[in-house]
This record gives sequence, structure tokens and C-alpha cells, in this order.
Amino acid sequence: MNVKSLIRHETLLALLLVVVLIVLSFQSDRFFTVDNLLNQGRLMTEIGLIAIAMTFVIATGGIDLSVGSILGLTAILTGVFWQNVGLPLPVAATAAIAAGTFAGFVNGVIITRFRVPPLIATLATLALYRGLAEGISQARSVRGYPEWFYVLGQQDVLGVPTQLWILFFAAVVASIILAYTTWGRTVYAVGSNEVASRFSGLSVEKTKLALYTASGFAAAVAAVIFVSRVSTTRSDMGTGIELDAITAVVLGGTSIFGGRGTIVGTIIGLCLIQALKNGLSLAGVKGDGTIMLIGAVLILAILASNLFERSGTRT
Amino acid sequence: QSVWTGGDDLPTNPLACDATPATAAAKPYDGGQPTNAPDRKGKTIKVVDVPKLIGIGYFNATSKGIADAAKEMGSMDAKTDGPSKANIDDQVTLIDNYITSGVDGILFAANDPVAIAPVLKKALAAGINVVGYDANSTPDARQWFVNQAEFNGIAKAMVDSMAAEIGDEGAFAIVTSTFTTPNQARWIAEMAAYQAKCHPKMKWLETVEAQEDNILSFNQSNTLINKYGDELKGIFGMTSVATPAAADAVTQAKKCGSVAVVGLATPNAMKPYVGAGCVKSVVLWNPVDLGYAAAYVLRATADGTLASGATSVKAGKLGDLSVINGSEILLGAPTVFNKDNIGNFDF
Amino acid sequence: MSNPTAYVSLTGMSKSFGGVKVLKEVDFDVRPGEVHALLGENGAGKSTLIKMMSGLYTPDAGTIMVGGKEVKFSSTRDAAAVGIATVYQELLLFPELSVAENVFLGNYPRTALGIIDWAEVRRRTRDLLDQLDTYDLDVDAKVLSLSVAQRQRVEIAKALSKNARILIMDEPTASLVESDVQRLMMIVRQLRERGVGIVYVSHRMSEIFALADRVTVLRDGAHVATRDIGEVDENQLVSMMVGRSIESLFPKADATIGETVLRVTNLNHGRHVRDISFDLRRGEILGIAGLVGSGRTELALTLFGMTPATSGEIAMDGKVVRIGSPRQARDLGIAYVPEDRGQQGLVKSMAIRKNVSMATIERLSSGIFIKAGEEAQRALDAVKRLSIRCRNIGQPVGELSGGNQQKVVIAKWLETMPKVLILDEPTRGVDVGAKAEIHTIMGELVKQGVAIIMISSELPEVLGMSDRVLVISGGRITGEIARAEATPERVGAAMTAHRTGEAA
Amino acid sequence: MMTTTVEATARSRSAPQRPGFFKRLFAEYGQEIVVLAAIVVLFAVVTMVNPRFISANNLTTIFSGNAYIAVAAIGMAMVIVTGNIDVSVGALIGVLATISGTLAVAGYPIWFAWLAPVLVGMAINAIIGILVAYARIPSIVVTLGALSILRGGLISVTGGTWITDLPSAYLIAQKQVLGLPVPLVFMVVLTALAALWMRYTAFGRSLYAIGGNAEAALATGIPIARRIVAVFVIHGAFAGLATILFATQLQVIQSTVPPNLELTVITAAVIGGVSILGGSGTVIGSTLATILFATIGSALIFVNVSAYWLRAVIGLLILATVLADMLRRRGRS
Ligand SMILES: Nc1ncnc2c1ncn2[C@@H]1O[C@H](COP(=O)(O)OP(=O)(O)OP(=O)(O)O)[C@@H](O)[C@H]1O
Ligand SMILES: Nc1ncnc2c1ncn2[C@@H]1O[C@H](COP(=O)(O)OP(=O)(O)OP(=O)(O)O)[C@@H](O)[C@H]1O
Ligand SMILES: [Mg+2]
Ligand SMILES: [Mg+2]
Repeated sequence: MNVKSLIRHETLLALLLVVVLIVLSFQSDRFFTVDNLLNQGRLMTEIGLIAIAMTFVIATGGIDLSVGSILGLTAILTGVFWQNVGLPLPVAATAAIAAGTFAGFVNGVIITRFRVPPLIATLATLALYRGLAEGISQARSVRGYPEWFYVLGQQDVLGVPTQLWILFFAAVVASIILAYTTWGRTVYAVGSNEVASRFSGLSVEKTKLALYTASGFAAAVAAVIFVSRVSTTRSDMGTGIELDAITAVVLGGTSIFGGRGTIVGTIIGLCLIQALKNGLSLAGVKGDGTIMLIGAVLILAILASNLFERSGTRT
Repeated sequence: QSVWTGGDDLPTNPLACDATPATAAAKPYDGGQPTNAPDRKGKTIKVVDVPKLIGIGYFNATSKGIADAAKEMGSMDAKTDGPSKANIDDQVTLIDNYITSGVDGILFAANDPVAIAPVLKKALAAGINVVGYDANSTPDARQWFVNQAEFNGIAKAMVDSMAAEIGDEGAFAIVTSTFTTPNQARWIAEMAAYQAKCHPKMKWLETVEAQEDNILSFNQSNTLINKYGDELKGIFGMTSVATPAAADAVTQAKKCGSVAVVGLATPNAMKPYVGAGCVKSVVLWNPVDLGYAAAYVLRATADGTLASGATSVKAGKLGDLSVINGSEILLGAPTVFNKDNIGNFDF
Repeated sequence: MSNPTAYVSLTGMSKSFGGVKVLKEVDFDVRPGEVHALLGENGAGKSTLIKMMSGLYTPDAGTIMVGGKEVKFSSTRDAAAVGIATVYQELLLFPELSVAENVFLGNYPRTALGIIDWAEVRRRTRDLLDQLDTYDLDVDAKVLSLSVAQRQRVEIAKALSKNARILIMDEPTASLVESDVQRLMMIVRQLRERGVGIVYVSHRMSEIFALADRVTVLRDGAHVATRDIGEVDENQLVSMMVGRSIESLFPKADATIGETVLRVTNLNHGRHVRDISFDLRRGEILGIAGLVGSGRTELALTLFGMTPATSGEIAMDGKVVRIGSPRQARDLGIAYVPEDRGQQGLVKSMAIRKNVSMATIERLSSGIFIKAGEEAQRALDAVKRLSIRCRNIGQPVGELSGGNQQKVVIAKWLETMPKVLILDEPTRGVDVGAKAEIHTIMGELVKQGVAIIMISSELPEVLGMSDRVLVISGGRITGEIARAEATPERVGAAMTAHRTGEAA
Repeated sequence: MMTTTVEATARSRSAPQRPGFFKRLFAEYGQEIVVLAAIVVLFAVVTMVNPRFISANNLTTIFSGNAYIAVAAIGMAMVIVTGNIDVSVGALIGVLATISGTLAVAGYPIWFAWLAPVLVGMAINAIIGILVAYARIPSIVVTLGALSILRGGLISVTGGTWITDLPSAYLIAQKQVLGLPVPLVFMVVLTALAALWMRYTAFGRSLYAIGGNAEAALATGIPIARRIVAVFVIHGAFAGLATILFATQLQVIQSTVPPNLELTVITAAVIGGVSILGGSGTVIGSTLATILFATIGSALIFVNVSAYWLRAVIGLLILATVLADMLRRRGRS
């Protein structure tokens, strides 16, 4: 029943995506073009990377609200390490990613060692990390990166935006991990029944620690891509991105209570949101109308799959 | 108080203490050029206006100006669409979508001068005419920028008004949106430089952040009043959100007359305070005019009548506007709203 | 078969879950002042029937008559309104709320102003608990800090608080030790005297014969028979329930007892594990008896690394080891089948296959990838070996009956090929048939040389299965009794033995 | 020695002594006491640095200027107690403020302009509650959706035009009763009423039951779905009351969604001790937490913390409160 209903939600969502794509391409002939679609991939990479890690986190029954702040902190550190400390840019970016990953690790420690519920812990670090970004940057932007750095965020590899390759690679690796490895199994088990998982000798704490660290890492990588895409660093980068990522994840069928969810679902959810944003804009709908529609789609999609699931178990 | 850098490390350039106008060194054109732009001369063009954010009075006014100009010209099909938060990412995404949808011209007010540059360059590469207003991008990412008033000019007007109200030895504090907001940051930097140069005995107490949140601005202003007591003589509001909130704080603290409020704001929001006499004057260019001018500049750019080397441009009822700094068009002097004229404006 | 003297009578009750019919046109009734026992294997549908009687489930078909009038319950409130109160099998309490509040939640005494009269709530709770001889339970304690037996007491107090005319008790004794069972039976008799009709579900035959006036047997969701207790004997009931007769409930196999695998010396953890020392040998079943709260589970948890020992020594195969986590315990060959199957033993929403492989998932992997084929094969083998009744190995464990769920937990731990298997209440809430099967499995395991520690609150089980009995009281060992000398009297005496040598 | 042992044994057979008043107080209101202590310490320390901190004006700013957050957090705390959450409350307040202000300017009776946000808040949240309770969509999903819809809707309807020329009778948050600012009175009275209601009515208690163990609540006969709709409706009413304070604090209303208000409100509720897993916590805690944040914000300005580092320090203090609470809980168990 469980597996079947999972497939059902994703199928439903994929169908919806197809319908949306068809409808939108009738609305504007510039929508369904390779260029436009690839370009959308470029725009959704940062949220995508974060949403992939968030899928794991939510599947364990947790949540990470601090990702936007980690993104901002990493972006600032990239700039500061490079310009103020004088490190070569690749080293600076790596060091910043390490710092962002560490921020995720700190979340994990607060959650696993001190047993603070994830929502509260990351609500607190959401404020803390953003504050650190602001304090470290002293509200200054860092600009003027060397041209080669923009390969990551603004250029193509084999005709496809560079960062889209990264997103694609991350999605494939993540879905394999979640579906076929002991680690993925542990994620679902912890999300379904943490106590029983502990009693079965699964390393619950280590897994969670690793997940929050990974979430920090994903946000940090997204930060560097973001900096490269927009050519500058600001301490307010990534504000509110956590809600966008969570929206994609829950739209993709991951249960907010843990225990179920897939990467495929998340990616479809992400594509659906991006297609709506882009397609509606091309069709002449303004931004405020678009966000209203996305809100409605989120509620209706989950409602529809709830109804399907319930009618399914009755027969 | 830490040194203000204005969010970037650009040098400040305070004006002379008296009314001597700045001698602008002539600069060659440094804007960008659209690639293979079709000949749009005289044709109706489709234009999108992407302000920093929608849903605030200020950008409603610029949007109105653009719409007015478009109607007047009859050959511009203009629409405003912007992010609901002053967020670089959403703004970039929106512009990107409009490039794809195939507009002829883009008007923008940048949330970040550098972050917006790649997507604007992309627009230029797609043959789209790009003109900025209110908040600039790097020059090569757009063709022209309509400058409402130079940073140092605003700084001078603000500091001089404050000095006139609280005297040359008064102490003041500033309420701004965030330290990273580019325009506000530069204004504050220029104000610091100008004050140090021309009113060295004024005392700069501190600067606080209040987002774009009017209740927070109100609370922050109150906290400043409470903290400094009688020492505080004036508050600068750096945004159209902060200034009315600061005025309200002063009103409710019954400090009208003993704490001056000087700031940038739209007249509608300030009417109650100016009317009650708690705020003497509000400095702001007319944002309707700003949008109006921007639309005319874009039209001229598309027609090819405004090109590299021009020294002025015709902007409908505003007359001739002059080119400064290579690729900027100066709107003119800021408007000062006071008890007598504030009723005449509606934005 | 509506009986004129019945207060509640159900006719033709049917219920399906997800297309599976779990109750088929069952008739049932309760009279005032009788104890009506409801019997059946795990999954026979007893709890389902009860939940319809108490308004928690809506029947698909069938009628409910109360006092001769047909009623429809749309919530438990409706059932409570006609005097039906229920103590559910899964104790349904609010962990964050106090005892008093749990008892009166939903029908608080109010003051004239209509607000809750907390003083009255506390006073009446105190009275109810005192009626249940539960003087030591603080009415202000949060339920989450209580033991299972204490929670049970709270549930009964809650039912009593409603002045029920019909009291339904779904396996109330499953987690009680003998002395508590006796106390509960006394309470049940008192209530019967007062004219309350009682529906009593239990898998323990002794209680049925001691209490019941009538019995109804269900099998596979169908009504088999309703008899007066005098008309039937134990063997008849068992064969009505399982459709066959069971030869022996305690098939104690002769296993050769080998060398020592586990040696525990002066083990301590907190207040509940004090100075514990014992040896465990291959092929041996070591029974552990004790009162509720005596610290048996705590001892198991300490051995299993859940609450690592603060002092003392554990040696496996002669080597001193440190066990700091269940993982380490598992790797050393210690397995633990916990007492709370639903919370600690199983991931109910997951398939049988995944539950069976849960403790051995690393071993079932090449690199990091799970070998799905091998996993399925092993699960199939386990299902066959332990005769777990299920549709297929992809079925979520939560859908199985209690006994079969228990077998899945055992299967999970057998996968680790443990040297020492700790079973904590292995047959709690398990029907006679499955109980015998689990005991048989234990017999086979010791034959293969596994050493078993069995914690049980059922004295007959302890005496029937153990080679040696260790009695614990107040966290200390108060008796070690060989099988030959283990009598109910000796074990019972040790269970209540005063802690020796304890200074104030 | 001997006698005390005997006495102790004897007592353990009879009813246990009720623990002392303070012990019970601490057991029941531990987190609230931690937060209150933090407020007191902050006040003491900052007043030593700058005595103006404790001036009547500054107290008004701290308590009164943030009262609307506390009022909104009361409803949020109730929602969280039932195990749900609402991330759309900021957007809702934005919408309600616009409605209220528009009515006031349009010349409707003042009482109607005050009542309208309460009613509309209840209506909107009734829909949310129905989707959560009857359609079984997790509350975070429904309210994420509602957040988008309300925010987008507000902008497309108002275009962000500010509301000015508010009649002065409407501006209730600027008035005083018995010499106390109205927002302060609102905050205290509503917190007290809500706290009593949560503790002394069957309805209030049932919210804890639902959050603590929904299955058991069902078995106890608590109509869970109806209660959840009701709690969202009540939360809507509190959002409406918060709106009154929010909209009448200044002479203009900004018709946009106040930035990050939902996070502020949720943080106040959870730091005040409402377990995010549902089932415990009080509205006294959420109000105290709001005051704590307001105190921190003001205090950092008074002690001249570098404005750049202000948010980092706030984050650190929030984290410290959270960790202190966790350590306290662990120390207890
Ligand atoms: N909510 C449910 N969803 C699906 N199946 C269920 C549900 N509740 C019970 N069942 C199934 O209905 C059957 C009867 O269950 P029930 O709990 O009534 O058995 P029981 O006689 O009480 O067993 P036990 O002695 O183990 O308590 C079982 O096969 C069980 O798996
Ligand atoms: N008075 C009490 N207050 C709080 N917790 C108690 C009290 N008495 C016992 N406990 C808790 O109960 C548990 C010990 O009882 P438990 O019933 O598990 O012991 P046991 O000997 O394993 O008995 P059984 O296996 O029959 O449950 C521990 O978790 C302990 O914390
Ligand atoms: Mg049952
Ligand atoms: Mg036990």
C-alpha cells in the first residue's frame, strides 16, 4: 500500500507537469524551446540542490530552515576569503563550502547531541548564520571575480548550463542513495520509527548528523553557484529560499512527518514550480498572480493525491 | 561608530558646502549596446518595467509615470512586473523570463548593481534596449540610467536640512532599511562625508536597520529617542518606509519640535505629519517624473535619437534633461515637499 | 440472537479494512452484572469488534442495540453517553498530561462558573486510584514518566470515573505481573457485584476460567460459539479458537548446555540495575522473573547497550567487552526483542522484508548497495521458518496480527545469528497458538546453541521454559533457582524479597 | 537514622506528598521561568549600563510596540499545541490590515473596521482549518500554500498603495486606558484570558490532548477535526486582534506583507516553551518570549553592540535560550 501510494503521487504529479507544459506551450510559443527550458534549469539549480538534501532531512521527520542563511554565510565567506584574506579563488570557495558544511554539522550536533527539535534548532541558527553573514561582511559586497569563475554560473558545458550538470548529477546520486543503499533505508526507517531504528542497531544519530551536514553542504555549493551566476556576494543572499525548497519537497510527495518521499518527486515538484513561474510569466501573467497559483497548486496537488490514496485503499 | 563604506568601496565625493554646483568632468559614453537591435524607430515597442519590488508606494509612483508617458507617446506598450520582495534572485528570474518572451525594451531599478548585470547583458545581447532608473547597474550592462539625483546631491540636501533644523552642533541618528541596500548605503556614506566636511560639529549618534517594515522602523525610532533622551535632536529616515514611521514615533513621543525628522519619503505617506507640523519638509524627487523620464529615455534610445555622445534628451513635459557621467541622465533637482505644496501631489 | 436481558447487543457486525473483511456478521451481547469473555487468536477481530461497540469504528453492517433500542455511534462520546467505557489494548493516554487530567479528560467536574475544578479533579482521581489500591501513584505525575502497569491503572481509573454500565477491557492483563492480575480480577469482581457488565479479552485461560460467566470465541473474524463457562473446558476453547488442539504450551526441548558465553559481573546502571552478576551458557534458557518496575527491562537495556553500564563488567566468550550502543551489542552477537513491539520493535509502515533485514542491512549490502534479491530471499526464508502468516513479504508489518508481528521482530534478530538472544515479554498479547509456536522456536534455537535470556511476567511461562530462573527485585538479584527447584512459591517469595543489606 | 527510614517506608505506601508549590511551579512552567529570568537579567544588566533603558518610555516601546506579535503568537501557540503550524500568519495580518484600514478610510463605523479583520481572519483560517482537519493535508503544506495565495493576492489587489488619512478615532493602539498604552493592555488581558481558557476549560484542555496523542484523543471522544478547525478559527481571531494593533500603531498602513512576521511569531511561540511536537506549552510562555525578543532588540542598541553584529548576537541569544531549556529538561529526567 505504501509503495503503491508513493508511485501514485509521483505519477499524478508527473501527469500534472505534462499537462502544465502542454497548456503553457499553447500560451506562448517561446516557452517550449530548448533554450528556454535549459535556461530554467540554470535558474532552479540552487533551490534544486537544497531541495534534494531537504528531501532526505524531511524524510527522517526533520526539517532544516537554516539553509538560506547558510547560503548567505557561504557566499560572504567566499568573497571574504578571496578578497580580504587573499586566498586564491578556488581555495577560497572550497574553504567557504567547508565552512557552510560545518554550519550544517553544527545544526546536526544541536539536534542530535542536545536533542533540540530540528525546527527549533534551525530556526535559531537561521537567525545566527544570517547574523554572522551580516557581521562578517560588514554589509559590504564583494565583486569583480575573475572571468573564469563565471563558467560555473553563467556558461554552458556541451550546450547545457554548467550548473544543470551539477544538479543532474546530484539528483541521480541522491536518488540512488535514497532508493538502493543502506543509508537510504536508514533514512526511511528513522523517519518512520526512530525508536525502533535505534533498537535495531541502526546509527540514528550518525545518520541525522550526516544529513544535516549534507544539507549544509548542499546549501554551500548552491551558494558558490549563486555567486558565480550573479557575479557578486551579498549577505542577504538566499533569504527565504528554505520555503521554496520545502515547497518543492512537499509538492513532490515527501511526507512532512517523515518516512516517505523520493528524489524523483522532489525534482518533478521543482520542475512544476519553475515551469509555472516561467510559463505564466511568458503568457503575460504577473509575478503576484503566479505565486498565488503556485500556492493553489501546492494545496490542490496534495489534496488530490490524498483523495486518490484514500479511494485506493477502499477498493 | 564604524566607518561607512556604502556597501562597496567606492570613494565618496562630497559637494561644496555652499551652493557651488559640482563640476562634472566630462566622461565618454560608458554604457552598453544592444547587439543587432532591429530598427524600432517610430514603431510601437513592448516594454517591461521591473522595479526593485512591487507593492510599495514609491514604485507604484514610478510605474504610474511610465504608464503616463506610454499613454502620451502612444507608441509604447508598457507593463510593470517585479518581485514581491526586494530580492536579487527573483528580479533576475523575472527579467530572464521577459527576455525569453521577447520584449523590445527593459526598464529596471536594480536590487544589486552587479548581480543584475549578467541578465541585463543577456538582454542587450538579445537586441533589447535597456534603461535603468532609480538604482543603477554596472554601466556596461545597460544603455542609459536615469539618475533621480546624484548621491552627493541628496546627501547635501539631507544634511543641510537637518543642520537648518537642529543647528550645527546637534546630534542625530539614522533609520535605514538594511545596511546592504545599495542606494541607502551610498547615501549614508555620502552624508557622512558631507557632514564631516561641512558640519563637522554635528554628532552622528548611530545608524539602525529596520528592514522595509514600518512597525519595526517605528520601534527603532522610539528606541533611539529613549536611549539618547534630550541629546537626540534629529532622525534621518532613509526610506519611504522609515521616514513616516520615524515621524510617527516623534509625534507619539510628543517630541514634535524638539526632535526633527528629515528624510526621503513619498508625500502621501507624509501628509499627516507635515500637516500637523511635526515634519517641516520632506526631500524627494518626484518618482512619477522619474518613471516618466525613464520611459522617454527608453523611447529615444529605441529610436536612436539618444546615442553615445548626446548631451541632452527631450523628455516630454519635463523638457530637456542633461546627460552626465557618460551614460546617465539627470532628472533634476529633488522636490521639497512642505505644508504648502504637499497637498498637490498624489503618490 | 438478541437477548431480552442483555444491555448491549450487537447483531451481524461486519467490518473491512482495505478490502479485507476482518469481521464477518458477528453477534455479541453483554448483560448487566456478568463477565463476558471474548476469545480468539491474534487478528481474530476481537479488538475490532470492541472498537465498534465503543464508537471508535463505524460498522460496515450490523446493528447495535442498547437497552432494547437501536443506536448508532458516531463517536466514542455517544457510546460513553449510554454507559459504555473501554480500556483499550494499546493504552491510549496523553503522555504530556498529568494522571488526574488523563482520568478526567473529556468529562471534567466543573465549578458553578463552568470552568474546570482542578481541586475536585485531583481529589476524585486520588479516590479512584485508592479504590484500585494504587496509593503510590502521584495524581500530578505526567503519564510519560509512568511504567506500563501504572498506565494501565490510570486507564482503569479513567473507565471507572465514567460510572460505566458496561466496561470493556481489551487484554488488560497483558502487561501485568501475577500480583497485579489478582488485584485487577478483584476489581472486576467488585464491579460485577455492582451490576456492571464486563467484556473481558485475554489470552490467559486461567483468568477466563476464574472470572468469566460466558465466553464468545471468534476465529478469522467469524463467530464460532457463545457458551456458559460451565459448559466448556480449556481444551475445547483452545480448539475452537485455533481450529486444532495444541499439544503443549511449553514444549521444553532438551538442549545440551555448553560453555559460558556471557558473564556479567557487578553490573550497575542507575536505580534499576544494581550489582547484577550472572553467567549464561550456550543452549540455556535463563528466565528472569520480577515484579513490575523491578528492573528486568533495564537490565536487558544495559546488556544491549541502550543504557550503557556505569560500572561492572560484561564478558562475551571470556573476553571483557564494552557495550556502548545497540550497534556494538549486535556486533558482539547480542540480540534484544523489546517488550514494546509497536514502538521499539517494528517500523510498522515498512514491509516485512525491510523489517526482517533491518538489523543486518549492512551485511546484506555489497559496498553501500542493498542486495535486494538476497534480502527478499532471506525474508521469505524467515517467513517460512517462523510460519509468519502474511499476504506477502511486501506487506506492511502494521497490518499483521500481534503474534505475527512478534515473530517478525524475532526473525529480524535471528538474522543477526546472535549468540545471546534476550526476549523481553516474548509472548505478551500473543494468542495461545502463536505462543506455542514462539516457544517451539525458542526450543529450536537453544538446540542450535543459542543462549536465551527470557524476561516474562507470566510465571507459568518462566517456569515452563527456563533452565534456570533469576529473580530480580529492586534492581538486584534476589534469587537464582534451578529448573528442578523452581516452584511458583519459591520464585514468588524471591520476587517480593526485601532488599538485603540496603542502608538508608 | 532508624526512625527516618521507617517513616519514609511508611509514607511510600500511602499517598505521595504533593511536591511544594515552587517545585510544581518549576515543573509546570519551567521554560516560562527560564525566559522570564532571561528578561530580568537583561533588564538588570542593561539598566546598569544605561539607566534610561528602564524609563517608562522605553518600557512602553518594548512592551507595547511588540504587543501585536505577542497577540498573534497566542493563536500560534494554540495551533502548535495541537501539533500543527501556520506559516501564513504574516501574510494574513498584511491582508487583514489592508481590509481594516480601507474600511476605516471609506467611512464605515470604526467598530466595524476593527471587527472586520477579526471576522475575516476567522473565515480565512476556517478554510485552512477545514483543509487540515477534513482534507487531511498537513498544516505546513496548507499554510505554505496560503502564504503564497495571500501574499500574491494582497499585492495584486492593492498594488501596494498605502492607506493614509485614517480617522484618529480608529488609531486605538495609540491611545491609553488607565494611563497604560492600549497594546499593552491588549497583550496582558488576552494572554491572561487565553491562559485561563487553555487551563480551565474542557475545550482548552482538549487541544493539549490532540497534540499529545491524537489517537487517544479520538478514543476519548474528542471531536478532533472540529477542534482543529476551531483552533485555526481562534488563531484567525487572534491574528485579527493583532491586526488591530498592527494597523493602528501608525497613521499610515503599509499594504504589504510585513517581512518575516510569520517566523517571528513562530519563534516566539516555540521559544516560549510550546513543544513543536504538540501537547505542551502555554501562551504565557509565548508572550514572555515576545517580550524577551523585544528586550534583546532594544538592549543591544542600548549597549552599543555594533549594528553589523546585532543579528548575530540575537541569533546567539535565541540559540542559548533553546540550549538552556534543553539542558534543563535533561537535568530533570
Ligand atoms: N486499522 C486497521 N487497518 C487495517 N487492518 C486492520 C486494522 N485494524 C485491524 N486490522 C486487521 O484486522 C484483523 C483483526 O484485528 P484485531 O485487532 O481486531 O484482532 P484481535 O483479535 O484484537 O487480535 P489481538 O489478539 O492480536 O489483539 C487483523 O488481521 C488486523 O491486521
Ligand atoms: N515510580 C516510578 N516513577 C517513574 N517511573 C517509574 C516508576 N517506577 C517505575 N518506573 C519506570 O518504569 C520502568 C521500570 O519498570 P518496568 O515495568 O519496565 O520494569 P520491568 O522490571 O522490566 O517490568 P516489566 O517488564 O514488567 O515492565 C522504568 O522505565 C522506570 O523508569
Ligand atoms: Mg486486539
Ligand atoms: Mg519490562
